[in-house]
Amino acid sequence: MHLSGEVAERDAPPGSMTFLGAITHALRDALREDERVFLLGEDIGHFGGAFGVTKGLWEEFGDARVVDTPIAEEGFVGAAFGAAWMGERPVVELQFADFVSCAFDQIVTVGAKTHWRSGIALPVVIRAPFGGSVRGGPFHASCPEPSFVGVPGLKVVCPGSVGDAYGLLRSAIEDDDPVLFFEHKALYRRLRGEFPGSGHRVPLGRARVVRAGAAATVVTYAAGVDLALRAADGLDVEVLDLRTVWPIDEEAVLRSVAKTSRVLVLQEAAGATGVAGHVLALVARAAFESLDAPPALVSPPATPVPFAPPLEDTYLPSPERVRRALEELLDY
Amino acid sequence: MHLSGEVAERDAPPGSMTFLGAITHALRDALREDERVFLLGEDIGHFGGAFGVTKGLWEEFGDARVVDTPIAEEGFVGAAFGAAWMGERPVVELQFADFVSCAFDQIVTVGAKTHWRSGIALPVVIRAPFGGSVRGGPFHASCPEPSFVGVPGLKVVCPGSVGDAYGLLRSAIEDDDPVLFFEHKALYRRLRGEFPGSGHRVPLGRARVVRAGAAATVVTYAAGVDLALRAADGLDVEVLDLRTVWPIDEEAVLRSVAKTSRVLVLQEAAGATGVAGHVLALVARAAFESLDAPPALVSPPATPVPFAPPLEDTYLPSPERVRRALEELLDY
Amino acid sequence: MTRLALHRCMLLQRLVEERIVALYRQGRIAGSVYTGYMQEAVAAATGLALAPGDVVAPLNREQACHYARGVTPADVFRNFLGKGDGPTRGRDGNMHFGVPARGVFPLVSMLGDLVPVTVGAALAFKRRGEPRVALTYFGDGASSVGDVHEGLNLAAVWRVPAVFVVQSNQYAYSTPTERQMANTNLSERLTGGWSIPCVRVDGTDALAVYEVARDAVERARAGEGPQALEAVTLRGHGHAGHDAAAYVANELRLRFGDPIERLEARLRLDGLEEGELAALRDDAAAEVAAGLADAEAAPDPNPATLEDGVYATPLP
Amino acid sequence: MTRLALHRCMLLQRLVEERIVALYRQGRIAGSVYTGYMQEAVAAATGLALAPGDVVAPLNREQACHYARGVTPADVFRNFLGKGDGPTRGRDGNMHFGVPARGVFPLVSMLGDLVPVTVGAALAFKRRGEPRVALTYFGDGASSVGDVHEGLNLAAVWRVPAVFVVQSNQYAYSTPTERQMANTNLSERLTGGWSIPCVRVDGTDALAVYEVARDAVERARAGEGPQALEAVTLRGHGHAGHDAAAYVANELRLRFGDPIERLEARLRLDGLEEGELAALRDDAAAEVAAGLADAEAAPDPNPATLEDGVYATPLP
Ligand SMILES: Cc1ncc(C[n+]2csc(CCOP(=O)(O)OP(=O)(O)O)c2C)c(N)n1
Ligand SMILES: Cc1ncc(C[n+]2csc(CCOP(=O)(O)OP(=O)(O)O)c2C)c(N)n1
Ligand SMILES: [Mg+2]
Ligand SMILES: [Mg+2]
Repeated sequence: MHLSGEVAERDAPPGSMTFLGAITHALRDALREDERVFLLGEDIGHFGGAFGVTKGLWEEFGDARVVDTPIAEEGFVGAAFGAAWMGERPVVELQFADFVSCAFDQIVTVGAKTHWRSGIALPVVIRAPFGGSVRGGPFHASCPEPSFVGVPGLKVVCPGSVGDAYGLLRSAIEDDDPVLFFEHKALYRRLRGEFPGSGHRVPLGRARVVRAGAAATVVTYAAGVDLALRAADGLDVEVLDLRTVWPIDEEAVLRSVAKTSRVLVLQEAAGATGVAGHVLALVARAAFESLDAPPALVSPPATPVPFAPPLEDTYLPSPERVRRALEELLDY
Repeated sequence: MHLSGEVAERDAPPGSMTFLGAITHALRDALREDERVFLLGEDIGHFGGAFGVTKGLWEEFGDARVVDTPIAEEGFVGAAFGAAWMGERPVVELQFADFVSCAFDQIVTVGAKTHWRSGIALPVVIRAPFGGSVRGGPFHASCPEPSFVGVPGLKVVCPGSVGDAYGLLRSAIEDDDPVLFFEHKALYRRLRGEFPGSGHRVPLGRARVVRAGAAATVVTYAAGVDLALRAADGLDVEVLDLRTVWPIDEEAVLRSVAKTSRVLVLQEAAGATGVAGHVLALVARAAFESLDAPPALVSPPATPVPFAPPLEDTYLPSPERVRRALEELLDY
Repeated sequence: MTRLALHRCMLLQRLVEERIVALYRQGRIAGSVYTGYMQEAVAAATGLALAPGDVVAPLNREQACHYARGVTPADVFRNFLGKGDGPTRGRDGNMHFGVPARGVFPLVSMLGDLVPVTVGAALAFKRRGEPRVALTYFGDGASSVGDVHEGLNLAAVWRVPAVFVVQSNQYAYSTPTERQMANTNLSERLTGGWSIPCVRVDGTDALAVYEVARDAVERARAGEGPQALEAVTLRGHGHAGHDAAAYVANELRLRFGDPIERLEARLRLDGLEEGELAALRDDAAAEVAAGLADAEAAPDPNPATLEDGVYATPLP
Repeated sequence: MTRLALHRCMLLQRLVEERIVALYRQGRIAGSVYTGYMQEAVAAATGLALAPGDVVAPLNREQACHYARGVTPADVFRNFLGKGDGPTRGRDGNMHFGVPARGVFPLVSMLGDLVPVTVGAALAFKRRGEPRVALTYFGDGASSVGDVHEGLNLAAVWRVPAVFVVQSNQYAYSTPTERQMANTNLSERLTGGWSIPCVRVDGTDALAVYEVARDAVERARAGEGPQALEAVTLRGHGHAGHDAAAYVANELRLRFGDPIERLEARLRLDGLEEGELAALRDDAAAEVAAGLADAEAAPDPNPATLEDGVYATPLP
């Protein structure tokens, strides 16, 4: 524990840790502290993963703890559940979150239902880089979290800051349930922050007020947090980072909306899927009387993610679009 | 066409056609009228399918049009897309809708994205019996439509009446897009009605006011329609059957809510997933000013579908629960 | 010893399933029921080939495997009857259950899913250097599922101590094996396609299956990588309670004998007296009757507990 | 004739990919780029083995197959550059496109997905009694995917006119074949596991691949069921533009020659003069240059059209 903290600080002087680096650190610390933790995924060993998240881990922990897999998402996700049944704590990497469609059945069938049916806990974390702005197109830039938001038995986590990337991943690995951990690709090397220390944990299921405000609430997560902060600049707007997008921290949403009476949901998943539908349904039902304006939504249109820059830039919510929506909301 | 109409009427005297029979008829008529139509699925041939929906079709149309498949949902759904690429109009049966998780990737990847990416139309219908009340438990009674509601490129249809079962299926087969067609198992033999005639078509994407009312709107679909009608007995409540649950007929929802100012969403899918989230998000954003009460939701809790009768009966929305929710909504 | 254990497990499956079919016909069991009638030898022999620390993921046709692991007829009845203190507490029905304390993973309906899960359990054993084995089953029909391929390939390339039992019972629901695959000899296919040694064995011969299974388990345990066996049988009943299986050709029925009668003939050759055999049958019948009585007296599940345990760690 | 066509398609792939890598390095192509460097013979030969009415679903490494089907360098550049009049109208990038009018299905990234799709196209041909063939590719790495198994099994049991080309190029991204499967001889596995006849061929020998591919296509067309070939090559570049492939052992690099040089040596033996060869190269280079100029002049996509075509029949 001490060691990992020291090494972490040596590797990454304060303030200079990237979002990606925080994830690497969380994996390294978890591997050091808990024998039951091991990593599974395509090209995560000597190659260090498609995005380099596991760089250096194979060298430190070897073949038995950093396991390169064949291309078989159903297979190795299923194997992770089997190992978890035996008391291990596997952390799976999907090369791109888009490929979670290939492991969908194991996740919603074995992963989601086993504890409820049998009492067998399946502590598996499935990490996956998601989201757009890297010109990934329809198969390398999507936001698949709506497929899992609402599924009983699963937890879905989408960190939006460097500290949370570390603290949420540590908590996810220590959690006894299957956790989908989506890492926004655009944050990997762009977001920088302090290394929070290897004792840092962020509880699952708890949203965070990133910026307090009284006139409106933006409910968002992942890359939306930074976007919301930029869009809200100079406005009296509260930004709530859900962090865990399923189950949703309903209390935090309602608390903020009770204060501000106006709410905008911002997400990179298309339309009203996933978080948007759940949060809007929640505020409509439970905060109806306290709302001074119809809830607003900023999210991409219902299309796959387009590749070409002029298309993707139109598709993705921009600070300007969020700003306009906020101004409309405040002016209502 | 004439022939099939005659046979249909001979087979099923007016008023005595079941929901299941209407589906069989729709398949038979489509097979007769269009050479490009063929059926694919497990045990749909000489055996007639797990629920008997395809009984008699193999005898009439033979091996080349009613194709028994190995157990390979990704495989035969993918094959259906390939055949559709070549201009065929395959209709796939999944033995239980629950197993759509096994074909998920082909559906959301190949099925949903191909036309937008390339202009190749993939006219495939995927039929699947879904829903509870038959003591099917976690793997044979679920409502998987939320996995597809919101997915650009897919259409999702859930008939709630005998006439619609026929008319929507015919339209789905004639439609040029991939359509998921979920048939509620509880309706198969319970619902009876007139055979609408083989020329009958129900347009996709259009909801239907099943019962007019002025004091509140119930938005529902599939087995919810009958449930809502029973619960609303004697109340001045409008029942709107969405029929196509994705894309949602937003205009019809807003029209009804504008009239009644009160809305309850009733679904058998858990929590606020799928239709509930989308419809509540819609009314919250677009009908905010016209609402006289917070929108209400009746749906099962966020658990898998339980097997034992005392559990399943608690899990599923009952007429009493819907009635209570309606009374609260009206009293607000 | 083993022979008597085989006999007991097979007989329990036969008798419990007889009761279950009767209860289903009387409407006292909801949902569907599946039996492993005529496949009891495979289930019993493979279950008994395992050591106590091994783990297993059986399917519908392998009730005897549960008995081999120490699960009781009362447990089985409680699950079929949806009782509140059964293995799934009424949350799932029929053979859709496991018994974690006995190393039995709960059946998952999606065919093929348990193959990767079993491989993962075996991977854990290998990682930790534990001399344990994980075993699972799949049907001839289920062999077409992608997860089976992915799981077998992982097992082979990782050389984990997993054993796969292929239940070649001629049908998947109504579909005969020839309509599911080009070459119906699955042991050839497992060897040729996945490099997993697979021995084909007459699944109505409990002793033969036991020999082959014990060898496979011991080779896997010894670090020789994944092993398989293909047990050739005929599914004795329809696919499920409602299916009369009219589609099964009579000549097929004639080709497969009753595995229990076959084992009893062997026990007689071993010197077991008719009276001793009758006593074994009486014991099993008594255990089944007591189990059913137990289960019938068990409480129904409490609907107020429905949402408990969705998560191992519920969020605040 | 065929030899010249092979040469042209291979050369186009080589030259277009060279330009593309350069453009990518200059930051003028967004996203990622993949090449089929050193695998051009497989792509060209299998593409040319098809008849005009046949259909094909190529992947990233098979650009020459597009040329064999009549797709132009300008089409390819337009897609890489995300142009509004390219095959995907800027909606997808790099080789992630098809050209429906040329019987080319758009690449889908999820490895394995195109195998069942191709089987379905072949099923349509069989149903209608049309003498047409559907062909697709999968990598040694992708052979582990469940969809590949499901698709191969369907093809075999349905005996459809499908041809599968296995690209055994030693790696899946950074992972060598030995870490993906126990037996790396995929032709043995296809034959033994799926009963699909599979011929192993040196993938740097365009003429040999062409012979084998033409045989496979004609056997499939003649109703002999699905056929396969395994082309053994080495992926010449890294997995994608950003991957230097430092992990590839040098001795592997030495084992595989350049397929274009090999074909040119053969053309020389056939009597082609140096000047004639140079002219062929000049023609290809001119076609590539013109294609790029064309593509660069093409319009960007119009964001207002983003939502068009999500559905073939939009709902009211
Ligand atoms: C993925 C999936 N598809 C379909 C089904 C429905 N189903 C249940 S059992 C069965 C037949 C299984 O055949 P086989 O594997 O041969 O096992 P057997 O019933 O003969 O023991 C089918 C199609 C399922 N459970 N899972
Ligand atoms: C289902 C799936 N998982 C992972 C990936 C990411 N990925 C793209 S290409 C590739 C390697 C493919 O290897 P192989 O099939 O051997 O083809 P090659 O690149 O060698 O031509 C991987 C892992 C993917 N596209 N699809
Ligand atoms: Mg079988
Ligand atoms: Mg490869």
